[in-house]
Amino acid sequence: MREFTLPSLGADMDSGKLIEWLVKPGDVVHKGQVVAVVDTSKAAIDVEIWFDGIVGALLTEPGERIDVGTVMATILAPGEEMPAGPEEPVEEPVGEPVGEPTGEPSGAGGVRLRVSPAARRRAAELGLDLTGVLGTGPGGAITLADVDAAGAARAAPEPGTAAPTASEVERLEAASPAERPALMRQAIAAAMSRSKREIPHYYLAETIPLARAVAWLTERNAARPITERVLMAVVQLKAVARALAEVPGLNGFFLDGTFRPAPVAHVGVAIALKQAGLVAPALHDVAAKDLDTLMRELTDLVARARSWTLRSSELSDATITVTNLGEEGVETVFGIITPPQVAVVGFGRLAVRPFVVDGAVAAVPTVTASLAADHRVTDGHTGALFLAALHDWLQRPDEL
Amino acid sequence: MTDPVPDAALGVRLLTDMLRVRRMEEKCAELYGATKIRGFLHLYIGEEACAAGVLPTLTEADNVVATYREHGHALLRGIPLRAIMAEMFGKASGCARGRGGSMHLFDASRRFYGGTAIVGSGLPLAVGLALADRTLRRPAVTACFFGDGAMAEGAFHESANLAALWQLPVLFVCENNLYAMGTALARHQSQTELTAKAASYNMPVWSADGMDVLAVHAAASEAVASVRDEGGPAFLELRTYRFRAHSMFDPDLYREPAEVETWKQRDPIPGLAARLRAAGALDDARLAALDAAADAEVADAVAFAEASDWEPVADLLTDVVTPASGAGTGGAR
Amino acid sequence: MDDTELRDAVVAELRRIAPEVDADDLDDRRPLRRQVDLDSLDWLRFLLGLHDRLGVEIPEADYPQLSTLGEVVGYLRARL
Amino acid sequence: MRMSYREAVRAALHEALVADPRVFLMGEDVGRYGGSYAVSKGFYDEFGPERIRDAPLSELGFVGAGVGAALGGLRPVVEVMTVNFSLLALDQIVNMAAVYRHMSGGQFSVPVVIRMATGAGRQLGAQHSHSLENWYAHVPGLRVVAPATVADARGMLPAALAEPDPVVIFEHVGLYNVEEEVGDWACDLTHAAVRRPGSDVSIVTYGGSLPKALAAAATLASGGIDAEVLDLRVLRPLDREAIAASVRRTHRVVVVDEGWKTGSLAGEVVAGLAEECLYDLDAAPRRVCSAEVPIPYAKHLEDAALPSVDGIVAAVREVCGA
Repeated sequence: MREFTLPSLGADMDSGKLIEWLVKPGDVVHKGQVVAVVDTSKAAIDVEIWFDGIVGALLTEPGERIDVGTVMATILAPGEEMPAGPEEPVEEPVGEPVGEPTGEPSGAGGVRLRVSPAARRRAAELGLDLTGVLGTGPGGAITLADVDAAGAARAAPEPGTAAPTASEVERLEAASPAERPALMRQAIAAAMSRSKREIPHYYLAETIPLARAVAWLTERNAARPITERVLMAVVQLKAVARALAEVPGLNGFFLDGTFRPAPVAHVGVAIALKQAGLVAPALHDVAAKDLDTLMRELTDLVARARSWTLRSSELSDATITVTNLGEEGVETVFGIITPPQVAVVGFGRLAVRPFVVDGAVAAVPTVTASLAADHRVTDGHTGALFLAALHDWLQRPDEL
Repeated sequence: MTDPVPDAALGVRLLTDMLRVRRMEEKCAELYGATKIRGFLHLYIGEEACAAGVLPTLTEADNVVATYREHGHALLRGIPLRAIMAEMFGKASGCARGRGGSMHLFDASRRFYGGTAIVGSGLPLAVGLALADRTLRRPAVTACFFGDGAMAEGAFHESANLAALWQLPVLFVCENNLYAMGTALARHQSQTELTAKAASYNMPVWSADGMDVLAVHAAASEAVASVRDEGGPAFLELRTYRFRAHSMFDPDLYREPAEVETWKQRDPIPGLAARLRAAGALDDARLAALDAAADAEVADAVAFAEASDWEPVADLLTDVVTPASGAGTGGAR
Repeated sequence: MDDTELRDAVVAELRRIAPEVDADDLDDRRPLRRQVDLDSLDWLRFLLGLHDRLGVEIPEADYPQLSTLGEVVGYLRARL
Repeated sequence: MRMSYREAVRAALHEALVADPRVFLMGEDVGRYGGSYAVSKGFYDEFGPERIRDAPLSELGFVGAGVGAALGGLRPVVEVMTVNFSLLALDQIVNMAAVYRHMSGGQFSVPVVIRMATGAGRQLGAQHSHSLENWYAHVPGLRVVAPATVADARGMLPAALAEPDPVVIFEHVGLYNVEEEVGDWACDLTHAAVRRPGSDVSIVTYGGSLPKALAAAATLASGGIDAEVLDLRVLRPLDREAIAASVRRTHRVVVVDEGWKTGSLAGEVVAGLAEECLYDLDAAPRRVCSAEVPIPYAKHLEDAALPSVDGIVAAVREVCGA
């Protein structure tokens, strides 16, 4: 389905008033055909459509004044069915468009999902809503395997990665606390199996000195009340986002056999759900937010993750995932990518270790940052550039 | 003025046959109008002497292959009128269980192989039947009826060639009624002497007046004897005429009414009746009795057809292939 | 607020972060984060909760003094 | 024992001629010439002109004679040089042999066996290379089979001669020189056969395309796709259960058919699956057929017009989303 929006019919035109529609739902329209007449305050102007299709719904009434860019009608591709349900997005308002408009994650706004018949039947058997499920089949169709994965994951995402779909979270939320661990486990199993099956991972790691960052953060926190203190994890998240801005090849989705870079980094944060597995909801546009905002949002995110009140957009928007197992004393994380993301960044334990500084061994707080990335999209060189950028940013915490 | 009748008993028998066919078909035309009979209905009225003259020259062991204008051949080959009429009604009691209709009458027990409605298609079939008889050393003749129209088909030429080449016992009977549907002989044949075409394949040929059943009988007897004795095929042309249109769909615009009237003067039934009267072999009472018997046979058949059941739709797919076929000699390999 | 009530308040705040915690199973003398599986964010949220509930400011530099449940209660007691 | 497809057909014919005096072979140059594909070489001397009957160039006539001879009690094996020539006899096969049983209300069966060469690959051009099996497979009353293995070449003829109804056997010209080990060749004319079991996708094919499908499956296996290859064997009546069963296992299907796609058997297979197995399909089915062009003479063009191993591999990868 495509949208027919009010075009700008002159450099000074910001809005227009619809005088009349020249087509009705069900009409076949062709590129170049005049479909509406709009009053631009200068004149009544014929508005052409620029692609072929079948008129779905007319969303603007004659007499209505609308801004340029307003969706006036939906245009269906030949053979595409009219949306069955209401056009209104249900549930939570989605802050940002879900992924790229590739038809997947599918289901937004009543668009007919591209689902294989077998997958459709399996979904019905499982009582699964496929909205938001990523399709891996021909043309991005949701396949049997995708449904099985989603069905298993109807509760959960991934260790260090997998973003569960909105419907999966709903399932989990609906499930009793006693049921959640098993459901979550299934979900993680399915998503991680798929990742390991489909994604050729490569792994890089680098030990990064954090003397400067630790000192800077300690000093910063000491001056602030507990409500305004920032964790090193937030510093790391921000550094990841800044590094991604320099090395964008690791930030985005691999869909339909091609990498689609994301314009900004929505960083998925792996959050352990105690006995019930883990989720990796997104902090949106991390690079654009200051550390205090990020700290607030992270605190909120963790609280809501633990109380099963995440928003669906938070679960499908992450363009990369960061997992931090340093708390548990882990040295290095070898992450598994959450499809369709193409990378996962891991942080190990922050500890004072012997480290060579200016030709001499010194006791320095360090962390091992690791990267697991999709070799279909990038090569080790890109990954190395990213870790180098991450290293640099962590030496300049004040600029984060 | 009439020709004498050499064999009065045969004459009466052939007259009776022609009457039975005539009465049957007149009823068919009526029932067609009453929508009891549907589809194509090709009437033989006027041509009865052909079937009536040829069929008595055959034995039960011989084969008959006919055309879609075959009601008379079917009846005179011995298929009960009840079964024929029921078939035209489309009833389960028909001689093809309602699967054939007017154009496709069959009777395996009487070696009556149809009833085929692709002009010329019966000719290769007849050659094959004769080939089987020859191979199995059965002394049978296969009589294959067809019209002048079929002589323009490749099937005639291929079949005549094969039958003569392989010396097969086929009697090719061309009922030349002067029209291939609506196209007159001179407009569809470069050589209107049809016997010349057949003769070119090196087979003996006969030509007889198809409006004179006794002449037909005499010529057919000779031709059949030739096939039986010599082993190879023979060709018999019967010059005849149909009084009615090609089929019930035919407005008959291509013939002058006067031409039809002229031929009706040569109607084989009253013609033979007059000769039999002249020979003292038939009187009014006998003729009326024959007529009444024919009418009664028809009435009985119509009542039978009316009372018969339809084939259950559940049996639609029966007899497409033999049940339980495909078993072969083992499993899928 | 006596020590028991204070301990109850601390445990209640802990349970808000980690609902699976059974107060009776907690050993007041063992390190809390070993017993309850709290990460640094959980820990911060726990301290934030105590701050909100009890109005006690806890400088980051004091975190090492707050290893066990007993230490937390004692620390708070001293500042209430 | 190891034998070629040609030798298998020949052995089957020889056995039938020896075993049953009603059996005879008829066709153009089957006798003195030895058969255009040398299948009946030497038979004329062994069985004589009545059993090995050279026919004039009269496809309509001699195929019709075969139909009549079958009605008359013989067991004719009629050889038509290629499927293209069989069009001259279409009337006798479609209008006569196929309908006689039904049109006569079950009185007449026509136990004729009609063999014809089919298919391209020998640079024989546009009048000797087509695959019109689907024309015959369309017709109720016929049984249409396509031996794709040497064992089936050996077994299908005796099975066909055991049939009470007309059987049309299509022998792909590209198979005559194929040699295989043949054990028990006894077979039915009912079931399709899984030639290679697999779990990821079903490649449904028949006749001359079977070796291509198997080669494609081998290539795919090295790429991690486990393809099942189903040989239809019998094109009418189709073994729809076997097709459905395979697709229910694999959820994906590619049909390989040397006929043209439009109105093809491949289309029939896919349509049947759409009716019976829609909710088992995990991807839209694909058909690999001949290009919609009369088969050209030049080798590179002929190759380009026909289903290829690479084309099958690509189609399978597509439906597998790989």
